[in-house]
Amino acid sequence: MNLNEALPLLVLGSSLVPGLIIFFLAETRFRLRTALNLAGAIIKLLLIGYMIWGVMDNQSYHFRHTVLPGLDLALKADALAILFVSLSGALWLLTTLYAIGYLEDSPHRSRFFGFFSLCVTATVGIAMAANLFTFFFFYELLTLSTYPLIVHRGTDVAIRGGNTYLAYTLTGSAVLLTGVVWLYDLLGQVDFTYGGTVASLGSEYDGQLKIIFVLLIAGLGVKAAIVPLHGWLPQAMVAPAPVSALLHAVAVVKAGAFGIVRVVYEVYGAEFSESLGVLPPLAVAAAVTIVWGSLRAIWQDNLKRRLAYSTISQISYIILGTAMLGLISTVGGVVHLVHQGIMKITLFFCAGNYAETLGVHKISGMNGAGRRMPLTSAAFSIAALGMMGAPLTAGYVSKSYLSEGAQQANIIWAEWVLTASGVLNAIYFLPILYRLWFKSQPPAWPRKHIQARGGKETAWLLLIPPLVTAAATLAAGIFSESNWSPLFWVKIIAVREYSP
Amino acid sequence: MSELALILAIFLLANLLVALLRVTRRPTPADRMLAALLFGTTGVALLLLLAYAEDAPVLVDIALTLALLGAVIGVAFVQRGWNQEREEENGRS
Amino acid sequence: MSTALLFPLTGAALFVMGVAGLLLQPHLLRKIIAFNIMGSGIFLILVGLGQRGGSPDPVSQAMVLTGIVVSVAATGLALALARRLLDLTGKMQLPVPGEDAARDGPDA
Amino acid sequence: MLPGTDRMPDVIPWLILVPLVWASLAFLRGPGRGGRLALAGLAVQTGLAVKLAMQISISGVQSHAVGGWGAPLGIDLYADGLSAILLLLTQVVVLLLVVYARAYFIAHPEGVSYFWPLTGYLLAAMNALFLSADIFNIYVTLELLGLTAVGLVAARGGTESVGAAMRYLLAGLMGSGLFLLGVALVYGTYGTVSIAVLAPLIEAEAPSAVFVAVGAMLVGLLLKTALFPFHFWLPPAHGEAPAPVSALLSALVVKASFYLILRLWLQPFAPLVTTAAAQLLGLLGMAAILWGSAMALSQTRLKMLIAYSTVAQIGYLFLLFPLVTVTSQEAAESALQGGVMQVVTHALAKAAMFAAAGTVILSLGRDDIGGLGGVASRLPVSIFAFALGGITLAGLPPSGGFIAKWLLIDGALNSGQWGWVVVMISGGLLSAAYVCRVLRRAFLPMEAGARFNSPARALEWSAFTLALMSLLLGVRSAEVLILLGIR
Amino acid sequence: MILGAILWRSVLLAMLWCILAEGNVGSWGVGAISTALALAASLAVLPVGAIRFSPLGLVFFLIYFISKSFRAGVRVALLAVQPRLDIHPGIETVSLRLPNGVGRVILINTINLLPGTLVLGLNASTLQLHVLDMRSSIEGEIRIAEKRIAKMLGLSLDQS
Amino acid sequence: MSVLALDLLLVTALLWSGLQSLVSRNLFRSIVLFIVFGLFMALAWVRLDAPDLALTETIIGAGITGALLLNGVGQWHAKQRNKLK
Amino acid sequence: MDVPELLSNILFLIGSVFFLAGTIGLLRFPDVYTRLHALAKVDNLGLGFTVLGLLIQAPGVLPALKLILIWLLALLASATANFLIAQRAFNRGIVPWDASESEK
Repeated sequence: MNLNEALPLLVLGSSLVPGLIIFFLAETRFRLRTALNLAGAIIKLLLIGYMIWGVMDNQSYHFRHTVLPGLDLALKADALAILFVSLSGALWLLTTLYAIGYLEDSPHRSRFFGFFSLCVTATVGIAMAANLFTFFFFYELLTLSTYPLIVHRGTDVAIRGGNTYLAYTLTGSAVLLTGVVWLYDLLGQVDFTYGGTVASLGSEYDGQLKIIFVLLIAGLGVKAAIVPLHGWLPQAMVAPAPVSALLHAVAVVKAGAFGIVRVVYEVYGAEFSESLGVLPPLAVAAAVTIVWGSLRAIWQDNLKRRLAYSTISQISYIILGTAMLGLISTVGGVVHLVHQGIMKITLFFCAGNYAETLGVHKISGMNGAGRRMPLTSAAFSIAALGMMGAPLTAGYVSKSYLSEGAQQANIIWAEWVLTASGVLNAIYFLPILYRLWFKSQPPAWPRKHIQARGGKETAWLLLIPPLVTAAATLAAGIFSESNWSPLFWVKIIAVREYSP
Repeated sequence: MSELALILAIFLLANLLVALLRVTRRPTPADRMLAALLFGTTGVALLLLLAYAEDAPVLVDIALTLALLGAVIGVAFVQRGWNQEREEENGRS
Repeated sequence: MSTALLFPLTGAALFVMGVAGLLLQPHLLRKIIAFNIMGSGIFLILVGLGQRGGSPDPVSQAMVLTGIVVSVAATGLALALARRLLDLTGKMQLPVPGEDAARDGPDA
Repeated sequence: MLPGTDRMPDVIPWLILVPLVWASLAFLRGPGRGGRLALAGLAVQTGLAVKLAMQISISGVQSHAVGGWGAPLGIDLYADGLSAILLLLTQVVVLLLVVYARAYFIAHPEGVSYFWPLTGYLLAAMNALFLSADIFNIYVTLELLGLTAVGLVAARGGTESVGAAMRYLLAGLMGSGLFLLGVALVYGTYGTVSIAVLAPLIEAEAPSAVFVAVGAMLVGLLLKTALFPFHFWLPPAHGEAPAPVSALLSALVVKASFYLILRLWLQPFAPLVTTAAAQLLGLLGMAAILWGSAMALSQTRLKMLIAYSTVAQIGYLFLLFPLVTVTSQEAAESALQGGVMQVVTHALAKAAMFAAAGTVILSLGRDDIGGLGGVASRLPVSIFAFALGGITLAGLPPSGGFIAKWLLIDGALNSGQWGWVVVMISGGLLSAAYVCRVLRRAFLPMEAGARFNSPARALEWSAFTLALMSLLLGVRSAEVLILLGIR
Repeated sequence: MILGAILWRSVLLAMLWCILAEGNVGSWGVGAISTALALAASLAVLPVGAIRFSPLGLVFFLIYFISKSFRAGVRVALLAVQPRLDIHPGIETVSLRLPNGVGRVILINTINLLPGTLVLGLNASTLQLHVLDMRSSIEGEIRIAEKRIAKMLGLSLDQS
Repeated sequence: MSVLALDLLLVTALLWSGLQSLVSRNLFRSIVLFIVFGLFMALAWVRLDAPDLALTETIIGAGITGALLLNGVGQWHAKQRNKLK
Repeated sequence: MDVPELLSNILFLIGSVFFLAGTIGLLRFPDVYTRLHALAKVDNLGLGFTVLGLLIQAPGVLPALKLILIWLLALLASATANFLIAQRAFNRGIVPWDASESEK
């Protein structure tokens, strides 16, 4: 096994191994646990960096293990995989830092960080999966490793939320599994390849392929929280803030969206999907989700709940972009995969800071928090503006590509949906910003969890991650045309998808 | 000619059956125990006749076993089994 | 009717009787008896069918010999358990789960 | 001379003799003794099973005539890939359970009684069953297996266990009686009991006695396997026994009769089986899944929940039959592989779950699911083992159960039987549901004033090893299936 | 003396085996073991010297026994097949003179085979009998039987 | 002809004793009849040219099983009596 | 048919007659004790005649002795069982049937 084969495994191992070790560490081994976590995250980033460099240099990284004849566990690092892997790697490091600060005194930290690492491993596996079987393998591993995180607090609400989560996701994956096995039955090994492999089957299979498509999308749609399969997401926000952050930005919902991207472009192929006539319904579903999620968000007073509904809406931007045939909409959709991640994780970090520092969980209690916690609130504001699609932010980039793509694909209603969603986003985010900055502080905050040290508004481990991601939000917007921006990378991917 | 022995064997079997039928129908457990006695003698005779009729000397051994067993079962019946409730024992035939 | 099928058919009848007894009789000793009758029925079928040609068949007889030994072992175990149950519950019946063990059954 | 060396290439009889020997030695040493003997014996047996598997994969099917006599009077032993898999599985599972049981009975000395010798005899019977080449020999081993299993269930001696053992015994006797009836009829028709000789003789236009025979054998084995309407004896027997015994029974003993159904269905009786019969078995399997899961969901006691889960999982195994009967070669092959994988992984997982449950009950001193709060933090390894077992039952990756489910679904799709796909999928979800019921209680905080004893490490880790094996089988199942291909 | 008795018994038992095996030479291995076991059992049950066995007495006893039992059989058979059931059963108590032991067992068995008598119970010195026909005397018969048995086993009768 | 008659009679005896031992309302009678059944089985083995089986059946089937059953019923009766007291 | 065979057939017949009588007695006699009389005496005699009939045909001395042994054994068995049953019945208080009583 040469290095090129081993690299995907090493990337997986960099989070898996620390995770497994952490499981069996005593609660009190705080330093060792932290060191392992950070070392794993940093090694992962370094390996990813090496891979990016290699991919640009036209190196290919493949790993293949035959489980059964005709059933391989295969990993590869192509451009799309790298995009998602780097997102998860980077955000894992930040979230780990954040979680260390966040969970300083809570019980069962070994368990938490163990599953946290497993969760990242699964996400990375999903990103690098080279065929549908591998994808499904890690997709389920993700489900299993996130469940203990959601129920981590052990309260009744947490456990109910966890059960709802499991009920939804397991049902979804059962449906997905049916589709996957069916496709394997028709095609043999279903590798992800540019332009897709399904088209070769011939037209007599069109009927079956449509059904399989529905099964696959329905299965993936549960995690991607497409209405009406989204019920678990608002309930799962009972998890600790770092978990919500990871769940909403990188791991679970993204895995679903990423899967849809893979299925549409690299299993069915964009053109073939279009000719099969399955894309318009998907686009409609995405549109409905966008509007519905935004509408529901407006009525939520609990900050994390509002963010959760916002996630439902935002994820479907990716799906909408994927479902509209055309290079530009693809770019818009896929780049939103990254941009939404950065922005949403910022928002959740901030929400966690408000809750942990001030004891504020509700939007109605956030009056004047901007003056009490200026840095956090600044980060929050940047991310919120990005969500609304304000210029100079990452959100602006993705949304403009999406609406341009809708024009190009000549889907007028999609443009209306995007506009309407922008308005709705403003309706549910602007009041928060208003409360943060322009309302006066209450006489006392509900409670103080974390002592501010050295005159800072909160513990520095809680402060750095949102600031970094907020900066990234701005950077991705301002330097979108540079060679290092996600946009540039996504353009490469999109070109490959359309000219296999 | 062993035809007669065979017919007599059938006759004994019929005898045995009728006797058993009657004995096991009686209400007192003491009567039921007569079944063991019946087999101890009639069964042995039956087997001996069969041994002669079928020219199978092995059956003589079986008859021997049966005779031995008749004693053992008889004792076992009396020692172990016969502990019926009182009301059953007052009946006479 | 030929003699050849007489014993196998009897065996079948005994088997059916045994199965019925095993299922329907509540008393454990009766169940054990029923099991033995069921076994005897099968043995009759085995040997009866085995020598339909007329000559005795050592293979089937060897099998039945084994079978008899096995069924005595089973009977012994069943009786041991039945007696244990008798000691524990005062009855020789299968305890109904959840029922008070000390309650008198219909055979009391 | 050690068995298994080159000077003694024939390992088959030793697989039966070794457990017999150590069981008898353990018996002579009296109640409660023999744990160490068992451990040594099983180490040897595991070696023998590995050796046999290697011999089979190198030079094909192995056979052995006891005492040098051939059929019809002698006893022929025979091992192919399927038997090798099950032999290996049995030795490995029992080896770990022996480690578990030694620790368990230190904490629970009143339950040990004749556990060790009975386990040894049970193993001898089971190994002989897997190696038997004629249906009468199978009957004898089946009966002995049943009797020793009953002895194990009854060992604890309370009203519940003895009652459960009695029920189990009667069901088992009924089952083996029916099987023997089938043997008698088959012998009467064809004049042989050897599977190899029977196989070419049996044709689709067999006399009606043969159909009766096959029916009787099938029903008898179903009774012993505890498929849905015949499952009544299983939950009390498996739920009331001490944890190592429950694990042994649920993981292996029911599999023995399932193995027989599979073997007879595929080999000698294949020309006789009909699609209707296969569909019926499938439907019963479906009913078992639904009923077993529903009952598992409503249990209040941990071990009863796991026992009902066994009822459901047995149903899952029977979904195999519609897929291998009168379907394409490819579909049948895939389904068979899936079914065998399910047998193997379920055995490992269920042993792990019962073992973990035993540890939990030992530590808490109680058996109700409501009292499990705090276990997740007090016994992380056990709960982890339980959860990993649950993952296998639910057929989620990366477990071996996932591969099994994949193959079964593949077989179902390949033969165009969509309905069974739905059943399999729902079966997995239902298992997830009842496993989750336990886990969610385990994650709750500990009740105030609850008692807790720390268990021995061997208890926790042997269960964990079993669970881990069931999990890792998911990525290393090719080896198992290659072995299965040798017939 | 003791050795002689053991020898006698061994020979008898060996002969018994010989009868059972019908002279089959091949079975002598098993036969030797069985004989030894039976000898041990007989020594345990019936210690040497408890009785003085008289072969001539045995012959007389057998003749007596067979003739009596033949008569008994015929008589009861006749009673059974008579059109009118002519029986007058009742219970009678008879004193017993044989000492405790083998003798009594043989006596009881003999009485059971005598015409019209059946032992119901016995204690130290009396015997309770069920008699098929109360009209005939039974005590004389018992006395004769006792005498024969005593002679065969070399026992002395209690002269009370 | 007479062979058939013997067999028929034997079969009748088997069926009768088997059935009676199953349905008899009195447990003791059941066991007596079961032992009787075992002895008839021995006769049946004789008729089927299986003297080994006949021997085994008398010793094991009727003898040992019968003694075990009697032992069981004895204990049962003892228990019943204790209960009545 | 030669003489010994004829003789043994006659003896068989006599034996059977006794068996029949025993059965009749068993059916007709009024209580346990009287039935025991019938069984113990008549059937043993029947067996005796059967054995006698076989003795005539016996192939040698040893088989003949074996037959006698069987008869003695059967005799012993039935006498012992007879006694035990009667004793037990009497101890348990089963009152013998009385002709005078039943005539009233």
